[in-house]
Amino acid sequence: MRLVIDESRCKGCNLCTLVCPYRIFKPGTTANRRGVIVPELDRPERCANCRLQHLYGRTLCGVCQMICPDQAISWEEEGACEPVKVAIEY
Amino acid sequence: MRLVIDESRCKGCNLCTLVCPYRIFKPGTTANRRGVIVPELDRPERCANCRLQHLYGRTLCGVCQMICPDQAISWEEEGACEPVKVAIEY
Amino acid sequence: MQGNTACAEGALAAGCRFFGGYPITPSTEIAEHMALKLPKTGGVFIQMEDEIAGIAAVIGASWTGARAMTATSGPGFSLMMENLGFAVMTETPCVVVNIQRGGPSTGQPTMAAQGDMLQCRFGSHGDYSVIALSPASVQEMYDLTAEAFNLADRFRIPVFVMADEIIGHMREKLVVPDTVTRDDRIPLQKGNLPFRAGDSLVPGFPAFGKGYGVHVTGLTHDERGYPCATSPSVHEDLVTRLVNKVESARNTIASCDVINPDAQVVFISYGAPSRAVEQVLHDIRRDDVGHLRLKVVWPFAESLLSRFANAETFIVPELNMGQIAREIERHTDRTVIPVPKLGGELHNPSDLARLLEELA
Amino acid sequence: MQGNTACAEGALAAGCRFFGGYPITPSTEIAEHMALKLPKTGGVFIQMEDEIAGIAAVIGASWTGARAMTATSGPGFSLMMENLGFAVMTETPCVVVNIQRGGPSTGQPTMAAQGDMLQCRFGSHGDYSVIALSPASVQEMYDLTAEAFNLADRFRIPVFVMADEIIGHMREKLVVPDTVTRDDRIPLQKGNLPFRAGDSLVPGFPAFGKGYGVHVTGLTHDERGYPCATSPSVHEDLVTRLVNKVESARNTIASCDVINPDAQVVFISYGAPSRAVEQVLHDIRRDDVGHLRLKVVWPFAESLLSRFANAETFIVPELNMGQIAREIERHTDRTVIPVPKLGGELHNPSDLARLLEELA
Amino acid sequence: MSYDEWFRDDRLPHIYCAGCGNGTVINCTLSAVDQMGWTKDETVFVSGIGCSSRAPGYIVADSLHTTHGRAIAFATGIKMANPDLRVIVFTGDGDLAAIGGNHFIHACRRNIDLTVVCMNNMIYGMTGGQGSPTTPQGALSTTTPYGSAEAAFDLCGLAAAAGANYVARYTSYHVKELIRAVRTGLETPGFSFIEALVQCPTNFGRRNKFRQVMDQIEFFKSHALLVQKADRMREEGKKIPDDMIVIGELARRNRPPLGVRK
Amino acid sequence: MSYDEWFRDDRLPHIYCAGCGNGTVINCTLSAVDQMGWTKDETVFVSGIGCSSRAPGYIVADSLHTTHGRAIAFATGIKMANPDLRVIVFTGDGDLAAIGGNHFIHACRRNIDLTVVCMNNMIYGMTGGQGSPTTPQGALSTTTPYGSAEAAFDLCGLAAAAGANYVARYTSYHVKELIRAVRTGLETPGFSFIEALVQCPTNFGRRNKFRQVMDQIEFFKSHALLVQKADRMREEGKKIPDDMIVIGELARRNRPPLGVRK
Amino acid sequence: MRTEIRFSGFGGQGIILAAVIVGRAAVMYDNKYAVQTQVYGPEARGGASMSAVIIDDEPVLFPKVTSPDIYVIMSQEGFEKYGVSVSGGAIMLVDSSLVHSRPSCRCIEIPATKEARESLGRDIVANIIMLGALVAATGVVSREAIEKAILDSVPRGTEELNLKAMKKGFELAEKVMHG
Amino acid sequence: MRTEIRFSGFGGQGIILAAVIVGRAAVMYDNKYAVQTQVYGPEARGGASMSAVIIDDEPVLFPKVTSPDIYVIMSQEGFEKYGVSVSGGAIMLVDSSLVHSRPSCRCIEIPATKEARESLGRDIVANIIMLGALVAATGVVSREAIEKAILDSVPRGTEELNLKAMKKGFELAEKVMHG
Ligand SMILES: Cc1ncc(C[n+]2csc(CCOP(=O)(O)OP(=O)(O)O)c2C)c(N)n1
Ligand SMILES: Cc1ncc(C[n+]2csc(CCOP(=O)(O)OP(=O)(O)O)c2C)c(N)n1
Ligand code: SF4
Ligand code: SF4
Ligand code: SF4
Ligand code: SF4
Ligand code: SF4
Ligand code: SF4
Ligand SMILES: [Mg+2]
Ligand SMILES: [Mg+2]
Repeated sequence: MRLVIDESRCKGCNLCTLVCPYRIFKPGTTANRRGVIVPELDRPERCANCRLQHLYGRTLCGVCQMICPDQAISWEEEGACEPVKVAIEY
Repeated sequence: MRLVIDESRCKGCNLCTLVCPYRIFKPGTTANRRGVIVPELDRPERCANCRLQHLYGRTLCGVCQMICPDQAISWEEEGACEPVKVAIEY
Repeated sequence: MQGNTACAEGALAAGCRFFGGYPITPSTEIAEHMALKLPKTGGVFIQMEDEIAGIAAVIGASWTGARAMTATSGPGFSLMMENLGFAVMTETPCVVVNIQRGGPSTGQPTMAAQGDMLQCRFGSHGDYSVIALSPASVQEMYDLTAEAFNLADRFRIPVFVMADEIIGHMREKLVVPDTVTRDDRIPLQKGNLPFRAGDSLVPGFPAFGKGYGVHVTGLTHDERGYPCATSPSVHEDLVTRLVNKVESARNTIASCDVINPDAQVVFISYGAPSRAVEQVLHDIRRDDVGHLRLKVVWPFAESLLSRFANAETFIVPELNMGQIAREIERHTDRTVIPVPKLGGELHNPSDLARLLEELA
Repeated sequence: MQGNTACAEGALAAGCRFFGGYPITPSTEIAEHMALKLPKTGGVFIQMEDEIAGIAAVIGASWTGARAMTATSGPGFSLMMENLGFAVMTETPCVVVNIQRGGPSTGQPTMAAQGDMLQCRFGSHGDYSVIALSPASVQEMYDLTAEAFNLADRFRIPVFVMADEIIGHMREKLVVPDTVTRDDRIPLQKGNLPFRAGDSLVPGFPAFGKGYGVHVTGLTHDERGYPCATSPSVHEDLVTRLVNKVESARNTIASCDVINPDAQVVFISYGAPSRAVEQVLHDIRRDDVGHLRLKVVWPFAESLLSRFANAETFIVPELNMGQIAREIERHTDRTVIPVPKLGGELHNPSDLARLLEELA
Repeated sequence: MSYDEWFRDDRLPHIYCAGCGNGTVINCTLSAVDQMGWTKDETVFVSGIGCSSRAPGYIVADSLHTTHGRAIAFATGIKMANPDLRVIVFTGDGDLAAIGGNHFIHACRRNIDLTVVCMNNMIYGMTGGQGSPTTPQGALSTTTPYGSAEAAFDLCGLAAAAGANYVARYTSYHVKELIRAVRTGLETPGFSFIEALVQCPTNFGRRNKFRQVMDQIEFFKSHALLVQKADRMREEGKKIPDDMIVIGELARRNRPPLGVRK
Repeated sequence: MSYDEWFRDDRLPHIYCAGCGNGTVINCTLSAVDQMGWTKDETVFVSGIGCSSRAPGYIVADSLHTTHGRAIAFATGIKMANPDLRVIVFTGDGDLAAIGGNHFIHACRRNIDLTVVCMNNMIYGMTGGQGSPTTPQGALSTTTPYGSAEAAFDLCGLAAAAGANYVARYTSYHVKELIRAVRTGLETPGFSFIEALVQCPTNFGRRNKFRQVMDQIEFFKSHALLVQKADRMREEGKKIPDDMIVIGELARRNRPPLGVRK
Repeated sequence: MRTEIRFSGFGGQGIILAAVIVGRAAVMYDNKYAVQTQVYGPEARGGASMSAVIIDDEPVLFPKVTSPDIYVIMSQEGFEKYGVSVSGGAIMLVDSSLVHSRPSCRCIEIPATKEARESLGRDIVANIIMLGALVAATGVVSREAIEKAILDSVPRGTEELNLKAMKKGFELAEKVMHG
Repeated sequence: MRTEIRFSGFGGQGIILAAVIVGRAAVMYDNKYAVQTQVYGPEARGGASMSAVIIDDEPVLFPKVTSPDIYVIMSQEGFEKYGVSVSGGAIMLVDSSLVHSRPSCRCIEIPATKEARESLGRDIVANIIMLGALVAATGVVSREAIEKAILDSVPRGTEELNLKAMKKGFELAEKVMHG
């Protein structure tokens, strides 16, 4: 699975940056053509769901998706991620 | 003081007969011209208020007056009642 | 049978399966009768916390596909105005009975009036049209209430049964017909847009729970039902259609009795005062005096006036200050004589007869 | 200054000391401005739980003798209908501002309309009359709101300021007059019956807390104010007086601009569309085209029509489907051309000019 | 003024049915007002629509008999516009808790300085006996011909949860207690709510096994349970039978009030 | 159906401001509905008017976007007429508790089988930031320019006092808990009430010292107090600071419900 | 022939039921037309209640009673409010146990309440006695019709009592009429 | 002479304030007439916001903008929604940092947001830069008037910053106009 932010929906509130235990979302820097500064993804392959969805067959963690008020976060099929070592970054 | 029932107001509900500690009110027997059977008074001089109002300068007991839904019970001035011996009749 | 009971029976016969309401004199017997009978027909009676909730529940029930109604009188009717506009905007079929009493305000709760005839037409904000029936007998309380459901379903609109305390409370003979014709709402064809209408101007009905996934809103909406509240043209098209679906059908919706079409002097009446006029006509037996008795008051079909080709004068006795007379004045250049009556009593036939004499 | 702010300022200048209301687009700025300013003038602003409570609180406040008002738009206005009837029946002075938006129902919350003009006249149950003003500029939002309080006090009646989103939201120059004329309610003379009226048909006002011991009820009441809900004559007398105190004064209440009284073609307008008509007249500079601009819409003074002795055609542009045009049709045998407009935009001056050309 | 001077002599007898409890509650309320020494020039009575709401029409003070359910909203306007006035609201269970429920809870929340006396007869009396939000589950009325299927409100619980400063319940049998409760309500700044259960022989009693006026009064007498006792029972884990009426002071606190006399 | 299939793709992005908490609550609610395995053919969403009440318009199921404050009354009609439908109400603090307060308490009393999700942003968002019945005392809004003088409702307390079977409160920060609470609400027969405190950066945050969206979320995070802990504190006689938000399940019981699926 | 009957008494006497029963008798069992109306309202509670019925061979057009042909008066207040303006040609039945005044028209005195209490043991059936008397004295509906209509309208278990009352009414009226 | 100006951008840019300030300048300090209007509604939130002002020497009769003489466009969406139908004779000022498209009429490019951020350190004053540019480029109101109106309208403490922004706008426009 691949984590994606739908640029046409994201309004740049940065709530995702607050909740991901892996700090995968970083505040973006430049506005898109709608004037929105979409967050950037930092090594999204670390995401629990990217790694484990295929194993459990359901959404794991998913906190970013749930809190995203704009339904902008989702995962695209692309096969399981390579296993990466992750550490929770508080 | 003299206890009176205003016949033009009384609707004959008999609540007064329920509450007087001296059982001064007795259910009446004949209808008046409005079709109402007004209670009868049994030795009203026994009434606490008749006896004691002059002493205390305020309404005493007064439960019958308060519960009478039709504002039909009141006291007329006529000087203090003769002191009579009373016993609460339950 | 009492008029109010007949009204409830008419609704039950028409298949009404939901009543949501709030008691108010002089309409309460309708609710009471529904409370008694609906549970036995598998229907639902619910007494809501007020009239606003009553009509809201009725509209909600209607979206499940049920025939639904409420009954009230002036003060409750006033409270329903906002949600009646919602019913118009969302094209929700429902029947609202108003047993009119003396207003304004609390007024005369137990006396008859026809003071809400313009309110039922104009009482909610914005432009719209509705259908209003006016029964003049216990029999018509039954018949017209049943018919109200058909009109509501056909036009997807609130239909009012605008009776009054006299007709609601009086008892007279009711002949219960063997069957009551049903003209149910047409379901939306799958694949069609839920608010796109064909020639009838009335779109098919997408009842909840049938997989339509329809969004229904009181905001100005496009044909998909989606809010679109800033487009002038979407609003204009929508509101124009909502009005036209009723107004353009006014001659087919119209229902009336016509007596002595060649008359020079014509009474126009609806509801209880019709009974006084009928008495006058019965007593005087003159064929130069006619009578147009409206069973449908709104939409007002002005073509009915031309059924009296020789009419010189229209006399309009109403239990109000001349509400329908105002409408008649718009459509004719003949003399219109309103005969307003306030206070709860019916026009006396002899007073109306005297008026005729004075005219002559 | 914004129209809504000017409205609030006009109220404050007229001595309004109580505002009870509930926010609704596009009227909210009035409440907001009152919330800011009233506490500073020793007045009271209270946001109630809904519009029903808003108008109720206003009526309550008025009975303490205070000048009181509320402001709303269509949906809130619909909810006020019952209590507005109560205000009429109890002869309670108060001012209700309606910044009209597109209806029916939630409709177009942010777009202009004049769809509630008949509702303000007929929206509550029963027969009654009211006064309704229609400002066409920010200046008039101030002036007419202030005047509304005078009319409310003089006639002891709810007075409506029926503006629209355009006038309410636009900003233009406001000249604040040095003083605002006050024409306060006349107190009841002690010893007089509280609901007995003299020639003016308006009884003196027995404010609460002054020892009158007055009973005020929305039931039909006698001149003492006591309920008397089954007497036809008491009801008839009361309601007739309530209507006549306004209707018989309609020519003195009337206020309008008359341009080119000799014209053959006459525009009749009120509120925002007046601005389009003024533009047309400014652009075409023809003296055979006249303009009657109503500042007072209700009571409708039909005598104003006869100020245009040569009029052959009345053109009535409204932001609705022809609500006041209906009223005009009742009173004239000249051609009446309604120019309805729905959707929130003003009539385009060039469209009106084209209409004139087509007529010629 | 003395107690009986508060009545409008020229309007008595009132329209209530024989044995109706409303009259008793008027007596108790006026007695409390009289005890406060308030004058008719400063006291205003407000009501909605219903038998109960006819009460102000029998009182000599200024009074506003409003629309169904809205009494408290009107009273709020009066009190806010002139906090010097003493404002008392008479209402019924239908008026207060059916159509008027929202104004009720909001006035509690605002804790506005009103005293609201509710004559709860558990029925719509005026309109002929339809179920109300306080009609007990299972009870008969013209709109619950098969017994009410809905739960009844605990009006006092609602008032307390919504924020009222003073809340008490008694019945028309408990006249002395009722006077005291109303009086405490009048004394308390902020919102005071006094619920008085009353008999409606015509429309409630008759349909619900209280054949005589007295039967319902006897019921009130025998089924009243003082709140202190009820609390003790609850603590002891005892169940309070459904048909008991918990009476007494149910809330008394000192939250900041709105609209008090300066 | 899977979670994201519940959205009306063709209507997104929605009209909410950047960072508005309403979107989060929609996510959590749909997630709970999806967990229940309900289909769009049996599920109906109802709402009133307000930003929050726009929610149903973004969901593929049948939905009724009604008049301000009346959602629950409409929903009552739907549910009573067809108890087979699953009916969920989205509402705001103004819609539910200001104009709609009466329908709210009556639905609780009837204990009708609805699940009501209230997005409480403590303000009227849609109309531009006027005070609501849940605006905290002292907070600024366009109609309380000097700080709100009125007390706020405890919506959950009100629901419980009025009779609801299930009552819970969380915030838009507590997404997992919120999903669980909504799910429990959906499972519970009778009336379920879930209050979700949400940030309204545009109209509440901005005026009340939450300059950024995150500030208010951080506040929710740091000021949430689990009900169990709050109870313990109360038992220990500790005062719970006024600005703490008590979260958790606040009532769960089994009173007889109305309108349940047969 | 249109016949207008007005009933009046105080609340609880069954004034409305009496009118309903007569109307029912006419429509259901005598194959006539009838309209029944009554006065509503809280004001009617304490004071006098009134109901009316119009019976006709043709459909009843105007549904309100304007000048009653027959009065049935069961209380003094009822007499004062609704019976005082009686026209000369009318007939009035009064419950002589409760009504003290007498009209200017022909008057039939029926001690209905007294008889109800004394011979039947229940005040409540006084109205049915009056009904019986009404039918016997005026023939507005047939005896069979009124009997059936009474049976339709009274609570189960009280049929016997009510028929007795009706017959008592027949008797009392006959006594007055024929001496 | 009637001049119609339309502003558009996204929410938060101060599009409405800009129009209000111009209107104020005209009415209060240039002794002209003006009417300011705007688009309301939740739909306007996410997307493009629009406001307008009409300035005239005589009273403004028709209050709505029908064919603007001047456009001030501050976002691409604003351009697409409100700027695309521009007539040939109009002038358009665009915030060239945010608007990619260009109109068919005369166009003045002002990098307002860029300048606001880079030289003034606050995005928020981009609208005031545009105002300055508007006045310098078109003279719809006088420089004194716009200065006073700006001072009337901005929060206390930000006067300095806003005047700087205004002057920056003057400069940028002059640069474009005169080379
Ligand atoms: C808007 C409106 N709806 C309904 C009514 C009819 N109505 C009058 S009183 C009443 C019920 C009153 O019940 P309650 O408040 O309990 O008073 P009670 O008569 O029992 O004392 C109703 C429904 C009305 N007057 N106005
Ligand atoms: C009868 C009526 N009154 C007022 C309004 C205006 N109005 C629309 S939304 C709203 C407030 C909504 O507040 P809330 O429910 O808290 O929703 P939010 O926008 O905060 O999510 C108001 C007052 C209306 N639409 N209808
Ligand atoms: S939470 Fe969603 S809308 Fe907000 S910044 Fe992240 S992706 Fe964008
Ligand atoms: S699902 Fe969890 S781990 Fe993955 S990006 Fe979202 S918050 Fe981070
Ligand atoms: S309580 Fe009053 S009304 Fe009742 S019987 Fe006694 S005196 Fe009469
Ligand atoms: S005052 Fe007391 S003692 Fe006297 S009669 Fe009344 S109840 Fe009896
Ligand atoms: S109906 Fe009930 S509440 Fe009303 S007056 Fe009669 S007994 Fe009292
Ligand atoms: S105004 Fe507030 S509640 Fe409404 S969408 Fe914006 S942030 Fe959300
Ligand atoms: Mg009651
Ligand atoms: Mg909110």
